[in-house]
Amino acid sequence: MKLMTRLMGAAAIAVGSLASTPAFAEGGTLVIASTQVPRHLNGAVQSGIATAVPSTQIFASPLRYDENWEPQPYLAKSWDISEDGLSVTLNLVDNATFHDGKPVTSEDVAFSIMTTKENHPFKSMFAPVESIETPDAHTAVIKLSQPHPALLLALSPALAPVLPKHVFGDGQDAKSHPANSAPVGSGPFMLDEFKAGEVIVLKKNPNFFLEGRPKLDEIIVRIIKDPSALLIAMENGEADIYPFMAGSQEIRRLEKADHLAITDQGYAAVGPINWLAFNTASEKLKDVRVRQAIAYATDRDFITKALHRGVSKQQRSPIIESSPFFDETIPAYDTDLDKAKALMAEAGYADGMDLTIDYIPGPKEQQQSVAEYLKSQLKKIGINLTVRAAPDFPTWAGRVGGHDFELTMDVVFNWGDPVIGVHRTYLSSNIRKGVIWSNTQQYANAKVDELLNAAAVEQDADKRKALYAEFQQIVAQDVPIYWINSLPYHTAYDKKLKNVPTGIWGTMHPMDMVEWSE
Amino acid sequence: MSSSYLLRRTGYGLLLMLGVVVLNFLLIRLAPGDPAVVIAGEMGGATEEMLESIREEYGLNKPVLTQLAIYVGNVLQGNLGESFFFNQPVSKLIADRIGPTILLVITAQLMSIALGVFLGVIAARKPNGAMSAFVSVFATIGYAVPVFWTGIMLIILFASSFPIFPVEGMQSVKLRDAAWYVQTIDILHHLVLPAFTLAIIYLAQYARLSRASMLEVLGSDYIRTARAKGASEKSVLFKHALRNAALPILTVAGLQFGNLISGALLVETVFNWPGMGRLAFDSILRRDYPTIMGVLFFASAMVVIANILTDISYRWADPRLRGRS
Amino acid sequence: MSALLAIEDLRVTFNTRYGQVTALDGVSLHVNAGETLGVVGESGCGKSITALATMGLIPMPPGRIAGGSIRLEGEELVGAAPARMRGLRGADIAMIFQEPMTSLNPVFTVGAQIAEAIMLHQKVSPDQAFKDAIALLDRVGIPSPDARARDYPHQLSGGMRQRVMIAMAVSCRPKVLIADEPTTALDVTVQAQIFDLLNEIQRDFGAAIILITHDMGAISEMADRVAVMYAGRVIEEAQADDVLDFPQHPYARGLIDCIPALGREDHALREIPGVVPPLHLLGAGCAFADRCEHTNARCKTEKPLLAAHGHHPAACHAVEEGRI
Amino acid sequence: MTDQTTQSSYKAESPALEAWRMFRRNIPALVGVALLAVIVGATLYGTFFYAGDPFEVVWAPHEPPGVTPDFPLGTDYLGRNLMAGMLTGGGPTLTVGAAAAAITMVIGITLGALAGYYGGWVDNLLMRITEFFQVLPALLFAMVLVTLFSPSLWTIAIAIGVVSWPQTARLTRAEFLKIKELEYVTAARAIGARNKRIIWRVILPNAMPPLIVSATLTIGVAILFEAGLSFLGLGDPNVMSWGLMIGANREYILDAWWPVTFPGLAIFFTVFAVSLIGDGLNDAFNPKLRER
Repeated sequence: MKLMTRLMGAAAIAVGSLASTPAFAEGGTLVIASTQVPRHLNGAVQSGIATAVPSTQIFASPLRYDENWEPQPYLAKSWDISEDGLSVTLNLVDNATFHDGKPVTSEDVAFSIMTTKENHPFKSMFAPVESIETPDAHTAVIKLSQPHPALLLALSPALAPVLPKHVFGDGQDAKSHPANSAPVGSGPFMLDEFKAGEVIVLKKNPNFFLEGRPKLDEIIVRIIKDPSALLIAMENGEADIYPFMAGSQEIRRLEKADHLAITDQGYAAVGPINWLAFNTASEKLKDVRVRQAIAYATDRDFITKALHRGVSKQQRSPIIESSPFFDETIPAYDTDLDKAKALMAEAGYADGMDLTIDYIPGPKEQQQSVAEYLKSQLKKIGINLTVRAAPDFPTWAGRVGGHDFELTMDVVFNWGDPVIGVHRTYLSSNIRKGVIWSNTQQYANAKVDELLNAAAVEQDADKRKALYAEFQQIVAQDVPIYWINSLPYHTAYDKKLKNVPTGIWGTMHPMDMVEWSE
Repeated sequence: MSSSYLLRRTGYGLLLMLGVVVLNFLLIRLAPGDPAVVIAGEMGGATEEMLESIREEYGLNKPVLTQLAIYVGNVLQGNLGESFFFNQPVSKLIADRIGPTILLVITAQLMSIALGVFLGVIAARKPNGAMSAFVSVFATIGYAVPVFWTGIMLIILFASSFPIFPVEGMQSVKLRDAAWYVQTIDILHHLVLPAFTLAIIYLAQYARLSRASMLEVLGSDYIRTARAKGASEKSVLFKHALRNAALPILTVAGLQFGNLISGALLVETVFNWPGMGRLAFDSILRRDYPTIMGVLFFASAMVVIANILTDISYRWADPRLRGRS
Repeated sequence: MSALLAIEDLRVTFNTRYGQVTALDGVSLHVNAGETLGVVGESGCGKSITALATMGLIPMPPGRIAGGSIRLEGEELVGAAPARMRGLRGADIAMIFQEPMTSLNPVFTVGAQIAEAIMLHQKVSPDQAFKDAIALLDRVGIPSPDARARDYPHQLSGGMRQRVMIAMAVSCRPKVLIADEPTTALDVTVQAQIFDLLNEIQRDFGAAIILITHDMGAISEMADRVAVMYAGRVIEEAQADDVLDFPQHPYARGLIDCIPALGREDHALREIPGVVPPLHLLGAGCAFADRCEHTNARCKTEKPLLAAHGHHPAACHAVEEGRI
Repeated sequence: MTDQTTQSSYKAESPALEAWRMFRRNIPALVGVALLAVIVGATLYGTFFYAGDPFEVVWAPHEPPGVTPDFPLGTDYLGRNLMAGMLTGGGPTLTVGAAAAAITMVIGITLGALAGYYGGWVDNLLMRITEFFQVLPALLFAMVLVTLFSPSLWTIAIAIGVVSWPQTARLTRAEFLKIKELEYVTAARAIGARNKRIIWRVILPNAMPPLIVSATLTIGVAILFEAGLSFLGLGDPNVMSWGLMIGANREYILDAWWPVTFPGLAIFFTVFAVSLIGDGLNDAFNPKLRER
């Protein structure tokens, strides 16, 4: 035993000294820590941050965005929108090649957008796209059935990866194409190794079409599902950057590490909202007064300050408060237990009622904790709340998607434009049983439908904003959902890193400018 | 030992495996829930058409028995199917992870047997001595401590107070381009805590068992014969007695292998060890049925192989069994 | 003439859960070169303990040699260094055990086990030792010794195994050979063969043999001199013929009467009533008193000492008092 | 020592009495009994002296132990009272342990008895089934069962029972094989007793000593099992158990050691007590070991 310890100690010293001498040359390696497990690496057919982070490194896209929501050239060096808003022309760079050496052409762009339209769960993203014309190898013209102001944002790296048609266009189903796990793209990094659920190794693309980029030699995404193990890895320098960190303990702990910096920038387009959803079709909850009563009883302040230890921000609206479409005048439902009790009595539940609450299995602090908190809080207005835990995501998704729930805690992302991430929750046309993150609340309001449909095609930014403002007022009144807070996403990173991506898409954005300062 | 015995044993093992496959399949397919919804949910939500195409693609719209026949046929050809979650064949997922699991399990097994037997032999020399008492107490403690809790306590201890051993993962990713010996040392370094955590339960049991077994053997006539020959105490203990005392230890080691895999599942989870146990755990939570079935299949196969190896070594160790079947 | 092996006033005690018991209570024995000493008694009388004490194999604890001496050619063995005892065991004093079935290590070949005994005391190569082992197997009358040497104990019959044990015991030409009930576990026909073998061995090697047995028949066949033991004491000692023909102690008489005499009309065996008392229940008097038909008050309170009262030495008040 | 082989004729006692006498003198076993009594007592009656809802958020999260007198063991990540959790968390753990052990024993003894008694094809068939279940990695299989049929105390107990019975079956079979050859079984058969009676009334009572020991140890194993499942998040989330406490607080071990440490110690001491008792019973029933 003693000998063993000594041997291992010696080995530790050997390894330690090896690790402390910079093992990397010029460009160096960036290790990204992640708790999220990607199914595969193709963002064209899979939503979610787990896929988007590596996918945006591997695949380039027509446009990219800066931190002010302004589109920037990427594979498209310029773009035009026709007067009527029904056609968008992309002029592609002519020096872009895929990792296998084949050139990127308008054919690939057209193929990619149509593939995404057909296979990506976000149906509204490219729904108005009727066809894509390719007059020449470096021009693609997107033809729309109606004006679609969200289109430009949908051409971001996170949502519109450009796939090589010669690889993905072989007739196999894109959703389960083998190349999804061995992708070939035109982005700054190429896949070197993908050990599903463990590690993704990306190597610098030496033929990247943007001169002098990327700066790094290698990006490694390490999946560490256990938060404490991940924190240790960050503290030990085993990992250099940890995006999408939402736990208050994690944030508070890594803030103390001398070599790390913490930022909450880089999540504007994600728009992650933590909310309490009501099954508005259920007998007890179809009365808006009950929903309002629960809203008045719920103390956002306690949740964000006490439960989340001040790291998360309150969220009053279906549209994330950092979005330009957010309406500040929306009613906040400041905590008022008397009013809540009065509403309950008005609705005929003066003697209280029994309800159940579900929550997505995952980060406890945002979901389970709030559910547990509501259990003790709603008791005060006579609601006897039973927490119905699900052991796993599929169980929860089955219940909520199947409309078999009363209340549920949920986290839903805005995904940049409301058309992509907001409409799906409130349009009555999107009440689709069995589909998670559709309008599972079964909320139907003709006026809301009308406003959202108008906003989807409105090209004038101010008018569009006004439509969304009215929408927000109505849903806040109807409370099919009570929005609680935005997820306190933070990024912890090594202070020696330069140009850490803090744009609207954060790390779901090509990291071709990130470099080590040494 | 005859090769026909080995053949029969292997054939029987394969039959057991087939049983495992059938049982798993039926169990999982009879459970409530629609796998297509599960798959669609993982993709981020889906429409009815998508569900339909998923059912079509994974053959979920066929009758269960047909699915079973197809599955068994595929397994016989070495195809464990596609994961519902990952866009990869189950066999690749397992291939990526079986190495680390075997490394962990075998290391823990060897560690616990070597240390446990050593302690047990020492203790057996003086059945009423301090070492003997220690082994008894230690064995009971080792048996009673939940393995995941030991792991957590070690993490608390080694994470910040004594950061001499890594507490998560199997390798430093930054060393993945280093020379092979650096990587080997790195892996061994990462192996210490998980292997020790897993070993400690069994270490205690082997210590207790080998103490009892040695005491039994030391009282036997042939040990007296060895002493009467003038053999030294060391030779009596480690040559004459241990060879015989090893027989029950071997039996237990074989039987323990299944438990060891169960323990590895917990240890892998605690230490973020990239093995099959964690894959199993994650797959269960994701309802990734093909992967669950694949892992169960491989885990059972490991037990079957371990049992066959135990049988063989048992026959090697005990000449009385040779030539018998 | 000083004896080859002389045991004097040997006391061995054991700690048990009933407290300390005295297993050997002042045992004195001796044996000369080329002589065979028979030690008889029922099981539990201390014969085997005496043998083990001589070998230095009393398990300590719980056993303890509380007094007395054992001398081999004048060298004191009680309290000798363990290394010295190891050097003597198997070389100068060897032992054959009662149970040939269990006395051989089941996981090694018999050849290897004999060879080990040789190598422990002689500087020979493993190959040579194995060859010697085969020669010994041949010597003890095992057919095709070459093949048998490679067999494991379980492949051999009981008689064969006892021959192996003998081969192992004599492998280093011991001066004293202790045979502890060497034939008890064997068939009658095999018993005779083993005794013949022991006699031959003694002739060839000139060893002194201590034959421990409860079988008076074996004594009559083998022994030159006999010591009768009961409850940890020697109660009668004399030339074999004397004991067999004129047993003094009532216990010895009982033992002789137990021999089924050939050609005798009544085949009914006589038995000694009762059993040997547990050692922890021994009182102050004669240990045999409870089973003896000649017991009087003195027998119950005073231990008789070994002394020549009649024909030859015996430890019995009744003999001393001339009551029998 | 051979010198003591005759002791039985001098001192005769009934085996049960003898075993009890041995057990009574076994200090570790008595320690185990005392420890278990304390734990069971605290679980059953602890809430009389210290009332509290283990699920209720009552205080700031991660209050260290010993700071606030109301919450002597501190609070967990939600600010729930750990003392309340400790006192109520033992119930489900012990219940599942006992229930799972009972299920294990019922399945194991029934199959083992039938196999051992009837032999032949019955034995063959049952032993093949037993081997089959021994090949399945127990925890993994239990996890699958629990998730597929949604976690509750019952499914957990059943799952543990379903994966643990093979050892008991083997043990029972071995005992039956041994005992059925003994004279009193032959005698029972000779007077015309039916198989059913011979199995359950004649052989089983005589096979009980090792089975009792095994049952005791099975309780310990089942408790560890329940803890493992809860730790992985597969326990019943609506029932506070020690395993659940460890699993729920595991993420925060770097910041707070106490919410994990206390329930772990509780599990440890429970299983420790149970196995001390098991060892004691084993020594008491097994005369061969008495001298040691």
